[in-house]
Parts: sequence; C-alpha cells; structure tokens
Amino acid sequence: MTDGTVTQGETLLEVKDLHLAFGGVKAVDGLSMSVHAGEIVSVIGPNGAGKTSAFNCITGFYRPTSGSITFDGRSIIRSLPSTITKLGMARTFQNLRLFKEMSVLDNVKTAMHADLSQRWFDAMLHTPRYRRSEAQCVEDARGWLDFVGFRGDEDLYVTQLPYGEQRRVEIARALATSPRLLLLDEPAAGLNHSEKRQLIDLIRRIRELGIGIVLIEHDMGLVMDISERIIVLNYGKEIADGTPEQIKNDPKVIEAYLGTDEEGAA
Amino acid sequence: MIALSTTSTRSPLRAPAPTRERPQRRRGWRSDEGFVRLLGALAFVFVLVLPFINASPYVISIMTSALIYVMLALGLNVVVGYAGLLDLGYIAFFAVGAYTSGILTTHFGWPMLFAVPGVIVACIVAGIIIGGPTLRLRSDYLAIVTLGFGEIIRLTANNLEITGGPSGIHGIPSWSFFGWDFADGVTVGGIFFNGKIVFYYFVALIVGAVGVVVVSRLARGKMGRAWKAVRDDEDAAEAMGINTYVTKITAYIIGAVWAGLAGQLMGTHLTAISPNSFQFLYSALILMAVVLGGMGSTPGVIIGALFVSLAPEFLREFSEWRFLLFGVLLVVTMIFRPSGIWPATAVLPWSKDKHVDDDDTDNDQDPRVVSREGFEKDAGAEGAADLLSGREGKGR
Amino acid sequence: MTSIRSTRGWQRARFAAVSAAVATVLAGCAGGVGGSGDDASGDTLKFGLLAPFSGSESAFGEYMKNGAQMAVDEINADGGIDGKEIELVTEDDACDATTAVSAANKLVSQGIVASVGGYCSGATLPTLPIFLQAEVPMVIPAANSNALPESDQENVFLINGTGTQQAEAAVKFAQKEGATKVAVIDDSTDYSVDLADSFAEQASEAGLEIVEDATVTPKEKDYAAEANKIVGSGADFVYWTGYYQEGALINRQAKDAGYEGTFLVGDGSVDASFAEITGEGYTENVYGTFTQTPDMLEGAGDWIAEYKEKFGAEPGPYSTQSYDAVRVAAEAIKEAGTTDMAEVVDALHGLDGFETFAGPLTFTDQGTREQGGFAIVTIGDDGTFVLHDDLLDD
Amino acid sequence: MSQIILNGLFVGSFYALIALGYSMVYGIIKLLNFAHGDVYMIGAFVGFVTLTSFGGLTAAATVPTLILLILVAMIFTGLLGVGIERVAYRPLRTSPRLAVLITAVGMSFTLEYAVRQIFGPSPKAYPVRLSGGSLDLFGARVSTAQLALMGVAALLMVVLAFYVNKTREGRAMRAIALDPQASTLMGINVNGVIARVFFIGSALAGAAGVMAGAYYGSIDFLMGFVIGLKAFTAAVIGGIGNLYGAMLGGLTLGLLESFGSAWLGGEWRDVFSFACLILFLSFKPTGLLGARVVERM
Repeated sequence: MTDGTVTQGETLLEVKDLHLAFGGVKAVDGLSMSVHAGEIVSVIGPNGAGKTSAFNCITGFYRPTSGSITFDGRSIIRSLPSTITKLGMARTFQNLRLFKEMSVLDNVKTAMHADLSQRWFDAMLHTPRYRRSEAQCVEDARGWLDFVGFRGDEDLYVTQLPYGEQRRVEIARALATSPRLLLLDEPAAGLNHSEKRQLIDLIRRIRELGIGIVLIEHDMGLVMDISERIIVLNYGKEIADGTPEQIKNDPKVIEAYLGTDEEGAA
Repeated sequence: MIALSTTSTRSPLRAPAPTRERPQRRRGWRSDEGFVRLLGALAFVFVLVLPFINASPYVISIMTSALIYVMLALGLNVVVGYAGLLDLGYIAFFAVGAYTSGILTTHFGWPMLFAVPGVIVACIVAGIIIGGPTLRLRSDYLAIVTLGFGEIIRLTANNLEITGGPSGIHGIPSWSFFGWDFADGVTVGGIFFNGKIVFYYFVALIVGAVGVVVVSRLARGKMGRAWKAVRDDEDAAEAMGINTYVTKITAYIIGAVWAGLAGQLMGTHLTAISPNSFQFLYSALILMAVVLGGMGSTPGVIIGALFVSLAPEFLREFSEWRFLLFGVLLVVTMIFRPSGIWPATAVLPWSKDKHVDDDDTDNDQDPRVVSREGFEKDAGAEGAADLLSGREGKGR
Repeated sequence: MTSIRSTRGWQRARFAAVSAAVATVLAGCAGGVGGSGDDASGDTLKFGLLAPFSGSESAFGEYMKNGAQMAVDEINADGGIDGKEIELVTEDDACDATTAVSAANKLVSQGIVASVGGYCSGATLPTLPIFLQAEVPMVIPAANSNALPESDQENVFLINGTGTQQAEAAVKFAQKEGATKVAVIDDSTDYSVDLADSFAEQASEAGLEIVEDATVTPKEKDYAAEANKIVGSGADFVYWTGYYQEGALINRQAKDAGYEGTFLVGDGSVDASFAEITGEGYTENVYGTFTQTPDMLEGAGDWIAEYKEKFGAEPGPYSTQSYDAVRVAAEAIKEAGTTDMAEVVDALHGLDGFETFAGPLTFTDQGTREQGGFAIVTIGDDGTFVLHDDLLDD
Repeated sequence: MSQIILNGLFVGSFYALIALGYSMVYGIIKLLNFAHGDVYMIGAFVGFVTLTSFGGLTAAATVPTLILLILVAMIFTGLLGVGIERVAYRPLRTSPRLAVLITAVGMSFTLEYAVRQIFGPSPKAYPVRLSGGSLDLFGARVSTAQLALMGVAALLMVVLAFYVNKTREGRAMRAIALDPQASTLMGINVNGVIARVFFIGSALAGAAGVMAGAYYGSIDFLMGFVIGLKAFTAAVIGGIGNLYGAMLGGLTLGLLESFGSAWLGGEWRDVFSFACLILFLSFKPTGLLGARVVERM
C-alpha cells in the first residue's frame, strides 16, 4: 500500500551510550544501536541481558540514567510514552497487556486515539463529525484486525479469546497507532508451531507496509528466519551486530550464550 | 547518519480496508443496547408520571433526593468506574458546588442561574488542586488524598464565617428565569404544579435524561475509550498514544463539575446546607452505590444509587443497620461479584447465543473462534435465575 | 461497544411510550398533582419528632425520643387531648440537611399536627419552610441556634434557652467568682459557637477580659494545644460551650497542664459522663450552666425512676426538654381546641408560666423563652451534676 | 515552645505506632489498609471489655493492669488483623488495585459499625486511668503518665526494629517487600509472612488503642477514622514502606500539628495536617526516608 514511501537505509532510531540503573543494578550499561526504516532487526541476548529494559527506555517507560535516544532525528529521551507513540513508534508488551474489560474492537479503536479528530462535545452531542470519525475508526480497526488475520468475534471481550488470538489483537492494536517503527517484545512466546509460522508471515507483511520492526525474541529459529540484522546484548551492552549469518558464527555471541545458561529455542 | 525527516512527522500509513463481511449486529429492543434504552425509557416515563400518581411532599422530596443521588453516582462512576480512580472524598465537590452557589446567591445576591458558571469554575479549580499533584502518583495515593480533601472542605466550611460556620447557609433561593420563579409554581392544562414539583421535574429531566445520556455518550466516544484504557492498563494506554495524566485529570474534573452541579441543585432543593451533610459517610455511600450497582455500568449505577438513597426510607429498621450492612456488602461484592449487580459487561440471556462466524475448523491453521455460549459455560458462574451475567469470567 | 447504530426506531418508540403514559395519567390521577391532599383526620393526634438516630449524633436521638414518649404516655393516661390520644411519630434526620428534609416531608405526609423535634440546628433549619407550608407548629426542644428565631417564622418555638440567656448566667457566675481573665472555648458546632460568641460579647461588656477565644475540632482526643493556651493566657475562668465528650478531656488536660481556675461548662456538657470521662481528682472547680434538671426538682426522682423503668437507661441530654416540648404542644392544642396552626400559635404565645423542668415558661414574640431559667450546677459526690447556685439572689 | 514540642512528640508517638502498621503492610503487599485505624479503635474497645468484665482489674494497681491490658489487646487485634487479611484481602491478592482498596474501605466500615451496633454510638468512659504527678522538663510540663506511654511506644518500636532487622522472619519480610516472586522461589512462605506482618502491625495499633483509652479516658466507635488518616499522613511524610520513616513521620506530624494548632487555632489542626499530606505528595512523594524508586513516567 505504501511501498516506497520510506526508503530503506534512513536511520529511524538511534540509541547512544544508554545507561539505566535500578539502585545498584545496571540493567542497561552503555548500549548503542540504530534501526533503519523498513528493516527487521532482532535484539537477542540471555535472560537479564537488558533487552526489555532497553525497550522500556526507548519507548519512554523508563527514564534512562544517561545516554541519548533519537527517533526520526528528534531526541525523545524526556518524552512521555504517549508522545513517542504519536511520533510513530509503537510497541507490544512481553506479557500481554490488552485492555481486559474492553471488546476486541474497542481495544483496537483505542489505539487510534491520537488520530481521531472528535472532541468531547462531539461525543456528547453526537455531531456529524463524531459519527464520521467513529465510522472511520471502526472501519480502520476492522481493517487492521483483518490484516493481522483475526477471524473471531470482534465484540467479544479480549479475555475470552485464546492466547494466540490475543497476541494478534495486540499487534493489530499497535499497528492502529500508525507507527513507522514497531517494537515487538517476545511476540512468539506461548504460540504453537503453526501460529509462529503465521506470525512470521505477519511480520513480513507489516514490513511490506514500510514499517520498521524491532523484535525481542528467544526463539532462535524465528529470529534467524526473518531478521535482516541481529543485535546481541549481554549485561546491558551490545556485544555483536550483524546479519544472522555473522551472528551465528560470532565467537562473542557463542560465549555469551554458552558462558551463561544455555538459551535455546523456546 | 540521521536523515532529518520532512515536514510531517506523522506517517502516511493508512489502515488497510476490511477484507471480510461482518455479520449484522442485532438491532431493535432485543439488542443489548436497545434493551437498556427501552428500560431507561420506561424508567424515565415512570419518573415523569410519578407526581400524577402520588404527589405528597414526602414522595416528591425523597424522589428528588434520589435523583440527585443518581446524578452524584453517575459522576463518581466516571471517576471510579470508567477511569478507575478511587475518589473517597467525592462529596467534597458536592460541597464545593453547594457552598459556592449558596454564597453567591445569599451573600452576593446573584440569581441562581448566574451561579452555575461560578460553581463550574470552583469545581475545576478544586479538581486541579487535588488531582494535579496526586494523579501523577500511584492510584492509591489519590484515594487517601481525596479522603483528606473531603475532611478539609468540611472542616473549612465549618470554620469559616462566609460559609455560615457550623449552621451553614440557609435561605438559598430557588431558580428563577426572567422573573418567573420555581417557587411560584406553574399551571399547565388546568393542573397546578407547585414549586417543589416543578423543581422535581426540572431535576428529573436534567438528571435522568441529560445526565445519563451525556455520561454514556462520553463513555462511548474517544474520551471514554481512553478512560477505560487507563483503568485497565495504564502503561498500555500510554503506549497507545494516550496521555494518561491528562486523561485521568479530565475524568476527575468532569466528575468534580458534575458533583458541583448536583450540589447546587441540592442546595436549592433543601434551601439550606450545613457542613454535617458533607461527612465522609456520604462519600462512602455514593461509592457504595457505584460499586454495588456495577462500576462502569450506567444502569447498574442508577440502580445502586436508588437502592442506597431509597432503601433507608422504606426499611425503618434498615436505617440503623445500613452502614454495617453496606460495609459487609462492599467486601462481599468485591470478593464474589466485583462487577456489581448489573455489570458493565452484561449481556442479555438471548444475546448469549448470538451467532459467530462459523468458518472455524479444527485445523490449527485457522485461528480458533470461541463462541459466547462456550465461554459462558466455561465461566459457569450464574444460575438460571440470573437474568444478567457478566460476559467476562474474571474475578469470580 | 458498537459505535454505529440507528436511533430512529428507538426515538419513535420513546415518543409513543411517553404519549401513552401521559394519556393514562391525565385520565385519572387520584393522589397525584391534581388530586386531593393528605388525609390528616383520624382518632389520634400525631406529634412528629425529628432527631438524629443514625450518624455521629445518634446518641441524642434516643434520649429525645424517650423523653417525648414519657410525656405522650402521661398525657394519654390522663385521657389525651379532648379524648384524642397522642401518637408520637419519630423520624431520623441524621443531623443532615438532606435526610432531615425528606424526613420532615414524611412526617408532614403522615399528617402530624405538631413537630416536637429538632436537635441539630443545621438539620432543623431546612425543615422550617416545610413545616410552615404544611401549617404545622414547631416546638423545638434542643436546637437553639439564633438562626432559628431569626427566620421570622411564626410557627417556631424554642423550648431550650437561647445562647444569649445561658451566656448571661455564665457571665453572672464569673463575676460572682471574682474572675478577671476569662477564656472561652467552643467545639465548632453551631450551638456551641453561638453560646461562645454571646458569652464573649456579654463578658467584655461586663468588664471581664477575654484572654482566649478558641475553637477545637470535636471528636478528637488530644486537646493539649488548647490546654496550653489556657494556661499560657493566664485565665482564671474557662467557659466551655461544647459537649461533654470533649469538655471532659479538655478539663482534664488543662488541669494536667497546670490550670487551677474555674472550669464552667455549657448545658451540652452537663451529663454524668462528664465526671466519668474527666476522671477522679479532676472534678474540682467544675461548674455548669444548666436549666433545672429533674434531679434538682421536687418529685423529679420519680420521673427519673419511671424513665429508667420504661427504657432501661438513664435519661440524657434533652430528655427533659423533649418531654416538655410534647407537653407544651399538647397544652397549646388543648387551649386552642383545634389543630389549626394560627390558633395553636396564638395559644402558645398565650402560655404564661407553664411549668417545665427549666422553670416557668412564657414565650417571647420571637418564640424563645422569656426567662432562660439557667442555674449553676456542680459535680456532686456520685459524679452527677447537682444544683450549686440558682443565681436568683440578685 | 518546649511545651509545644513535647505535646507534639507525645501525640506523634501514637501516630508513629499506628503508622508502622500502615507502612509495614504497604511495604509488603502495596495495600492501603484503610481498616487499620479501626483496628486501633478495636484495641481500645478490647481493653474496655476486658476491664468491665473483670471488675477486679480496675481495683488492682494501675501500671501492671495497663500492661496486661495492652498485651490482651495486642493479641486480640493481632489476630483480628490476620483474620481481616485472610478473609478480605487474600482472595483479592491478584485482583486490580481498585478492588482491594474498595474492600479495605468496606472492611473499615464493617468494623466501625459493628462496634457501633454492639456498644452504641455514645462515647464510653475508660474504667482505668493513668494519672500521677507531673514534672518539669526543659520548661515544659509533662505528666508521668505521658512519659510512661512514650516509653512504652519507644520500647515497642525498638523491639520491632530488632525483629525486622535481626531475625530470620524479619529478613523474610524484607525479602518479600523487595521482590515477592523471587521470595516465593527462594522458598519463603509468602502467605505466612504477610499474615505475620498483619499480626504485628495490628497488634501495635491495638496497643496504641489501649494507651489512648487509658490516657484520654473516652473511646468511641469513630475514634480510629481521623487517627487512621493521620497515621497514613505520617507514613507518607516519613516515606511509606520504611519502618524508620513511619516512626520519624509520626513524630514529625505530631510536631507539625502541635505548631499548626498553636499558630492557627485548634479548629484548623486537621485541615493543616491534611494540607501537609497533599503538599508532601506534591513535592516529595517518597517522603523523608523513602527509597528512591525508579523514575517512571
């Protein structure tokens, strides 16, 4: 649909010398990395390597101790997560974080918050603007649900869905914020084999929309399959950055994994 | 290196068009929404014709109070039920409204109508003072700060000269428009309606119709979704581009203004107000109305408010025991039925079997579809006697 | 959860429903707006009593109800009013304006011929217009805020002396005691503030120096700050105008802090519990301004015994006033020979020296007592207040 | 001046005792136990019932009677606290925060009005009184009873500090406060420890209740409401979740209040302390000693 609007190679996200400490524990310790528009990058590393902490810093949920983060040329180090989302960066959560007491459709509609032009008095008076924007919102939400392959009843409450479906809804919800960069935190966790294959397909289709993707994942098969580039973290630092082929053979990576507990495919 | 973006930072990304047909939603009175509307209309008509059935001052008076309770409960529902903020000093805003209008009309001789903006401004200011700092913190701080705020307002009203000290303000005038006063009453079609009954109609119409419609419309729009998102998961809401702080403070202030207007109505209804009417007990009563009725559920909250305000009138013995009973009910409700009498997630019995796309196969390739029926059986919560049931299994 | 919906059908349905309902109603409305009013006639005369039976002031409701019931039983035993028995109807006002208004309306709907209740002024004030509109005379036993007589309603009568009268007695006593520096403390309730203000005004007119005028928050336990202020101000006379719960604590804490002067309390504190709470060794120099209590009057012992027998408890504050309120109202109705408000009000004004616990009663034009009948009481050996000085000698 | 300070410290030591329970419970399960102030009230009533049912105690020497009473009340309220946790809070351990808070409010109501139904609404005079001479201390007048009560409060706090810092159970509490999941993995019986925290916190409140009853001489069913709010304020001022913070916060609030009512008048005392709460939350939400949590936005 939007092929070609973003040229591959443009740097979208740039992280420099990021530090984050909880009390005395250094969760992120001098991380630098960059992500280009429209690429699929995986961030891997042993448990506790600081992957999710780094995600949380980038998306504004943690305020880093020091370092710089720029998105699309803008520093977002002090920005609220909501501001960062509005700039075009969306995320999913490691443990599903859907709005439990809202329907599937409403979950996705909620993500269009920033894009809706309606004001509170529109909703109160049911102005034509309200009706228009709600209709558009429903249309778009349905579009995203169909895009991620959701086939269930969109009026159900999300907790009534099987786990794999909830994952889909969460991705649809993230897409509905119209991001240019999508951060997926362990999207394959808890999925069965066929669901994982569908996920790979979905991630590729998302990339085709011109959206860059950063992936935290433990499933090496999946990572090696779709990543164009892999960044390896250990002890809060980047220890390697390269193509899947390069990473597979990087001695530092092997050491990091073998030196600690073996971390294989889930 | 960094390629600076062009003028717009927004992505031109557009949502793909839906690729499949949706089944038609059920319409008419048998649909979930339609049924509630029908019920609401019946209730509205009942309230409208009540004075023709029984117009004793007592009935009119308790119904007027009950309607003001409904208004308060609807407002608190925005704060607690939709935005998930526990406000234990809600009555304070009621007091702010009552006192602001009382002072403006008795000390400064303003007409009641002109006091409305004054009440709104006072409540917004109070809401910002309390909500401003605390809504940035964990939600439990808000609970205790609002509790303290409730006491501050009551004690301040009790100590100040302008609020009439402990005996409060009396002689609060009625509403008047262009020389005609509510107290004068009105004759329509040969039937004389006295001031109290006119007031009752005024309050009933404002509260019943406008209140319910406005709150439920807001709840269904963009702002309402943001409230519920913040309530369900604050972090996820932020990640959706919702400024949770602004969202929370909006809900808080809307609740505050609403309570203030209810306070103004109450002031004119009673003609006198005193600090004793704004004790913590009353904040707790309204909270009970919301919790027992069903947080986030407009019909539930109305039922809860009617129960809380009218039950002591009908059961003399009950009034003695009610606070103990309410306390126990709060605990029991939260443990066994946190969604209240009429849950926000309620579906009608005949909606449960609503058909779902049946393109599901047992094949793993296709996402599985769970029918509502199946789910309800899983949840297995309600007996046949239960007309309404929570759609959701959580918490039982 | 849906966002697009059709409302047309629903609007049609609503319109139809409303028209149908209106038609039904207009067809026949019995007790409604167009119908007849309340049916007040019956074999009994109903007296309504509003008092707090729930909430923080609920202790007083019971005392008032029992006192009133005593009078009702007595009058009924004597044949009632012109052969009609009195029936006491009580309602809870919870000391809250909202509850009081609906309770007053409820009483009115039940056809009461007189109101003999009213404890919290804040809850009594909003009921005034309701009773006036329903043409019910009010004989208020406890509430005595100056705002009540100032409402200029002809149907309002106060059994309890006003703050002005009580303050007069207090000032007289202070002068007798030879006090020069006086402190006055109230508990921020309406009656207490009224009394304290009157006292401060009259005391300075009488040439006493007000060295401390403080207000405390009721229902707390620690009043050390006020105790220190009393001692620090060098006062030799303290007048506490609130209730015994706090008064007893303040008395004790003031004495702990080194206060040695007179501690005078208002009628709200004159209660046997005062001595109990303030504790042994702290009852010296404690006096109260009070209308005569049952135990101070001849034959009152019987009254107390009867009360105890009937209700299994001691009479408390405002039991006697409520008892008197019923008797006063009954007397006025008997005199008037009708329950018509104007005539009963005339009869009330016509009362001259009607015997009450607080002495002979005559109403002023404003409906307050002509003589407050306040005396000075002090704590006796058994912890109850006994007469100390009737202040009648000058 | 010194009198104001002394009064503040005296009241503050009550706040501190109650604030400890708030703070411990909050530290371990992040719950604002609204019913905590009412546990204090129940403590006072337990002492009252014990005294009235064993009339002989009143006649006996005051100080041993009082200590016995405190112990009885501590055991009763401690068990009550455990019961409350078991019945009302444990079933909701995984529920949304709002549900638990509402339950806590309900619990508070239940306790208050159950006592009201049993004992009636009017205040009860305490049958045993602490009295005795008074002495001068830095120009302030202080009664021996006040000194004794401050001594008891200090002793209880020292014992508590020792228990939390030096014993195995104390370590388990601190571990759970830091990371409940890891603690479970480490084999700590989380439910057991939480019950113990409720026992200790409630017992301290119960002790404070008896002390207040004996010193001030009157108790009523709502006496726990305001003091519960104050104790919470104290816990916040000190830094909620921190034991020393609760103690410090209690004393600080006592002093603030004492000066506040000296300057503004007693009727503004509560307004003043709640305003302090709001100010603290606005400008220093972590309190005087609170640990700096990771800054989140």
